[in-house]
Amino acid sequence: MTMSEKTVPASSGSGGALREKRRSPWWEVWRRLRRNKAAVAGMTVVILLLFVAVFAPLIAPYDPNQTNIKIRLQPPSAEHLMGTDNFGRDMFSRVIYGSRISLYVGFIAVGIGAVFGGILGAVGGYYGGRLDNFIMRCMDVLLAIPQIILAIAIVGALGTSLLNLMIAVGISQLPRYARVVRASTLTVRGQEFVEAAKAIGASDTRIILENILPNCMAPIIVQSTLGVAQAILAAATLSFLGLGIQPPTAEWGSMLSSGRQFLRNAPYLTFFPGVAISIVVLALNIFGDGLRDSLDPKLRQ
Amino acid sequence: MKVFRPVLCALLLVAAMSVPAFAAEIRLAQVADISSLDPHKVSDIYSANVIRQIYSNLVQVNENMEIVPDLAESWENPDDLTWIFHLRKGITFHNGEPFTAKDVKYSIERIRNPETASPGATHLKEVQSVEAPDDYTVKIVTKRPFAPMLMSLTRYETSILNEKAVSASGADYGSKAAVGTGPFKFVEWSRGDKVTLEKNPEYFRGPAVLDRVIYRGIPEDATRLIELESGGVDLIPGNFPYQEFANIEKNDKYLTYKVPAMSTLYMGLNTEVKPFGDKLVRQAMNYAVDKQAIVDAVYFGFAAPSRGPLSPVIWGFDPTRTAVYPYDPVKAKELLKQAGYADGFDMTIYSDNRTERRSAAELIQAYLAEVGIRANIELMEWSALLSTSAKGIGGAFMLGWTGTGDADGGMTPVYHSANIGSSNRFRYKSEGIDALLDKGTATLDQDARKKVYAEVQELITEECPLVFMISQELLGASSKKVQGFKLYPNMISPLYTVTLSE
Amino acid sequence: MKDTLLEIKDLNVIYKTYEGTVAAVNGVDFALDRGKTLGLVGESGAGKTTTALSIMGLVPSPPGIIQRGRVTFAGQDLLTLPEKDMKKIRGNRISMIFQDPMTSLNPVLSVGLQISEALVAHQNLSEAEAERKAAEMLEKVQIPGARYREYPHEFSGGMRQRVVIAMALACNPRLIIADEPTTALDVTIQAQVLELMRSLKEEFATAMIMITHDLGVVGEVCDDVAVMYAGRIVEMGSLDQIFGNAMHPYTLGLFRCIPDIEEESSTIHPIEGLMPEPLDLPKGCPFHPRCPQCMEVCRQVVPEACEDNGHRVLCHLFGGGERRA
Amino acid sequence: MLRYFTKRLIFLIPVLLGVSIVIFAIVHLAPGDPAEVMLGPSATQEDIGKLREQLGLTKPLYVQYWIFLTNALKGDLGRSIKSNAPVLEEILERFPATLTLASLGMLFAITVGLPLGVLAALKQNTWVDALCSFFALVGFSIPNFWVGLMLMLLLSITIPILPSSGFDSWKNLIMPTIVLGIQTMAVIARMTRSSMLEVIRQDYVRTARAKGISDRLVLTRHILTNVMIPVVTIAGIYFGHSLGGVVITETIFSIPGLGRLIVDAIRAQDYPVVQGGVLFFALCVGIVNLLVDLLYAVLDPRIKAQYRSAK
Repeated sequence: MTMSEKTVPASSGSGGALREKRRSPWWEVWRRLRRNKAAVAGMTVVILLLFVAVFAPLIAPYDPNQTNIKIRLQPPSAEHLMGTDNFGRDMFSRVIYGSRISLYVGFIAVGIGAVFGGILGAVGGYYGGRLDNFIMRCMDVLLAIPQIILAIAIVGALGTSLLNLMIAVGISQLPRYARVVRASTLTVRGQEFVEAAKAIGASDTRIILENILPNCMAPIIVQSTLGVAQAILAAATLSFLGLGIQPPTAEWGSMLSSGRQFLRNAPYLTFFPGVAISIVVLALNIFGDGLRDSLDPKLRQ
Repeated sequence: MKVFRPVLCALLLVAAMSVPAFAAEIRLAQVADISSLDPHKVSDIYSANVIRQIYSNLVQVNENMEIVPDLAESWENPDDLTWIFHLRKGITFHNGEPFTAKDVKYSIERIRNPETASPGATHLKEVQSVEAPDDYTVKIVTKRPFAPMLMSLTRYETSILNEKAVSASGADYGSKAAVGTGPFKFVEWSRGDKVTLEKNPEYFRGPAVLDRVIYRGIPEDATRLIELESGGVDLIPGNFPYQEFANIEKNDKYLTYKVPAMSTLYMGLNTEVKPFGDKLVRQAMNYAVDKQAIVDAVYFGFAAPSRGPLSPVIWGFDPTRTAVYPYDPVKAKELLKQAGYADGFDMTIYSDNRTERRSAAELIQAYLAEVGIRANIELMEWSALLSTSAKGIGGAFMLGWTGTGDADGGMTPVYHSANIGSSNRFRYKSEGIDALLDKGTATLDQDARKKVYAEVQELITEECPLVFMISQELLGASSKKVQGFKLYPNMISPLYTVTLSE
Repeated sequence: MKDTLLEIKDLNVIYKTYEGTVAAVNGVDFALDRGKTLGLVGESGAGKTTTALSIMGLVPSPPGIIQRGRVTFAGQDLLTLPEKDMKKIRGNRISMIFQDPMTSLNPVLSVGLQISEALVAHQNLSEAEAERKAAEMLEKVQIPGARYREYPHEFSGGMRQRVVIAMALACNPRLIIADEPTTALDVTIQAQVLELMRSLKEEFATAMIMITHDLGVVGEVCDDVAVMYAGRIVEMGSLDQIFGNAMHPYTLGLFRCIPDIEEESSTIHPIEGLMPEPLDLPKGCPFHPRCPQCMEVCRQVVPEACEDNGHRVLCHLFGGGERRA
Repeated sequence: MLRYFTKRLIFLIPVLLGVSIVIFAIVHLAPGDPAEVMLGPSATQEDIGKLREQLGLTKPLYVQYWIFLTNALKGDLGRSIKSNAPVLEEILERFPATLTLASLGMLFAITVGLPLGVLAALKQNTWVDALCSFFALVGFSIPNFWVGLMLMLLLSITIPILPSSGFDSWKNLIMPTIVLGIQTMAVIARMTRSSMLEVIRQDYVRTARAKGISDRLVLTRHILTNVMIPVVTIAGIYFGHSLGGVVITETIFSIPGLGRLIVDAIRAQDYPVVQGGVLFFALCVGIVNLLVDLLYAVLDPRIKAQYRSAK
């Protein structure tokens, strides 16, 4: 829609922009986001999923870990919407509960990646020079190892656990946050308010925390939203390979993995968890795209 | 035939594939590719299966796990420590070298040489010396009377190699060359994919019927089956997916094979961890788990609840035994109460991600919960599980034991206190059990020996440093054209007698 | 009848955007004779470029829609012409020079190729012939033909604009539309390029529409002048009429913006305020919020054009009929 | 230019060194060791100790690393603990399969993704665009192992027309190619679309249109050449990704490739294979990046000029 920007003066510099200035920039982002139908749909699904995850015990018709081998491997029916697995556990309940793990893993892993990557990027970008060089070389090293293999090796070394899974995914995502934050830091670093803060003798830590980081928020938020989607995918991949999730925890990747042996006779065991993963990741990606466009109208297409 | 590079090559292959296949070629699917064809350096069943086709041993087992002659025509025990083997004459290795007693001496010494680091060295650790008085006689002297000697010599780890062949290939022996006296010769191994063998026309019992044998490694259960259905493979010699077996048994397009396996599955308890030091607790746990449920849910009926520490096909199993610790949650609770754990306790079950072990762990967890025992499951890599449990794991662990086919190999490594720190992962010491196991090892009279083992089996069942589970069945399937295949309980099935019909 | 090359009647172009509909061109009329030069003057956003793109048939769509009007070029109505035929006119009989030479050349193609492709498309030349002709064109704009194979980044700004001119002239068009051809250039280079354009225009006997916001440029090269504001031509006439007798308050304002080099004080008198938001045009005359001579009627009623001897003005100050907005 | 690339190659050395340290540390951090794995569950502590010594696992870690490094520099990556074969040989034996897969996956990604992105951009804001964009987003969001299983369900079980495992014929390659390429396809489609939209608005495209040349020429000569630059970047990055993604594909379809080799080795704690394999991967990623840079120079004369002037 911005095709017209070159030929028609957009709101920049005109009265309209002046009017908007009174409102906070976040309100402006929200206003733009609201108008993006796809992003709103994505956001709705994400919120719905959060809701499902929080209220899983109320929504799930059965205890997800209740085994009953008498009713094992039943195809979907009115009683068991998604059938039952090889222990007679209700797949629907397990898929519902699985949303908890997936979202949890996604957010924590991204938290780990964003916090540590962010710190490294901010420090590197702020101080520059050799330290920066060293940090970025380290990131290059991490980037040179294919993500999945790095994560598998890390889980292999630390042992199989949910926490280690999140650490592995977080570490393998580190470089991208470091890069994003570093780039923003570099642009912010030279600006007047940073110079001013330095002049009044603010400590470096304080400048980074109070002046620099808030100005890097937009790219971090966008990167994180998309990062959560990818972290969920990565975590599902690892648990599909049998790393990370302890049974009988209902987690989509490991449900897929154990359903795989029944692919021929009970394909619904692999079908539904896969659909669930796809929907979450899709919703997060759509939402992330919309958020990016809203935060940076120049990127809008 | 390796097709890697360009798509062009793939097109050529289509042409190549329309050419009729080898006269009598059989393709087998195992769970994994082999790791090496040097028998003295492997410890995995998939390599063992291929090794069995290439090499011979002094003695071998038949499908009933009875000892039969192989390279040795006959043997005798002049005293309790000495074994004399009389070898067949006129046998040649695949490289043309004649087979003599020197090869036996070389092989046994190679296994025992620490530099070889042979996983099979443990089977021959009682050997004092090995002599070749003439070309066709071998004399082995043991340190103490060692009854399981013959069974040890049937193991794939004690296959007979040719020194010239080994030294000719150096470090590549086992990957680029493998020379034995068996019915099939090594052709090539495409690593990670498949290994190809061809008929040895010089085989001392006469050439096999099959011209060519290909073993492939296909890790996925479903995939292995799909390959059988689509004709990509002809035979799955064991490791047939349990959940699919009932279906394929009904399907008359396939032949199926089913034998009780030598192996068992159990949940071991580290008796140094509280409260597993308490026999009452251990017995309670044994009563708490419905083994039949595991048989049904994990093995889809193709297993049987354990009848003690040994699988019924192991030599020395006491056939009067019945299933141990029937499911009795009431009794379990009572025992727990007696032990002072009326409210149960918290524990951890360690397992690897292998479907059967993980699934069993999940079920056990559910059953233990019913008597108030709160169990966590922690998955680890197979290697980590082996190593941590040997050193003393922080709870219970899912493991199985296959042994050698002999009661000694089935129990001594696991229950004898001399093996604490390695294969006695329960870290359990019982002087009674130790004494009986020692006696069994040293009793060469087989009937007397059986009686000793009957006693140990009962004692171990009573002491139960583990939660007994099941002994499974081995399942296999093939297309109809495969004839004469017999599935062996040790899962190492010879293909010598197999034929293909149209 | 005069020798009219191009005639535009009641051209209306709108852009349909997310935020609403923008009337970019709002009833523009003008005509251009063969070989003559028309200066199209106004601030950015006045609708000059859209007018030019309408002639070229290049109004981006979506979001642009030509609602109404006629563009007659050498007797053909370009707006109803099928795209296939329009392609034969574009770059051949009408060509366009865009504002920024830095961005109007494709960075990954050699300049020679960019000149010759029009020749290949329109004159049925073989690649080799086109190449020779293109090198010739380069020489015409005072660039050695040997630099045919070089890429845009290897040229300076002024040279690139000369390449663009060579491109526009390659097929010897009847009409050149130059959209602020010198704005992005240094002042000294501006003069050179302008001089080059003027001489080439003479040599090729081409008509030209010179879009600019710089009245100085208009004074140097144009025969006629049209002043645009908010999508309308608010005043139009010959160079003399406009420069000698500007009538519209906006035109007068524009003239006050030119820094007078001779006057020492060199005070600039910019027109107060900004162009109205195109989405949100004020009622009445769109210029009235900024007009120093604004009357009550201006706030209510859109003025109609009144014409005198080819000098046309759109303002309530100068009579004419009235129309309710 | 040669100088620039030599310099880039030299820069690869510290990265590889870093990779070797990281992976060495990770591998040796894991509990258990190869001696235990090799000897199996029945081994005695004594046997394990002996083997450990023999494998050099009792030496201090830094000594072990030094030995590994100095040998690696000589081109000797050691021997696999599991199969006793030279690691380099194992890698080279497996690599062609992985490279074939990764290349085919990329080919698929480009041949589908590029037209999809172009179409979406040309029909911007229409239902065609919405469909293409949604399709790309879906491709980007579904787990590829699931795609693999569903394809297998459909094409090997329900309508059995394709083999589900092995690496013998072109038929074996179809499903793995799709599985491996689908995410890259989606990324390329998205990148192409946004890059197209950016380029379409460039003045030089308008200039080209104003010349009256055919739409096809505008698209291929003026737009796509410029679109390709960011697309090549992303394709390069994702080629590295695919090299990692083969782990999944190779597992599902039982293909004897490098990814599975490394994963199996991680699980069996076959240190030399893990170290060698990861190092090899890193080298591949480095070389691919270099090739991408080289491709830039072909696509963009400005970048070529930069390389030339770079010392």
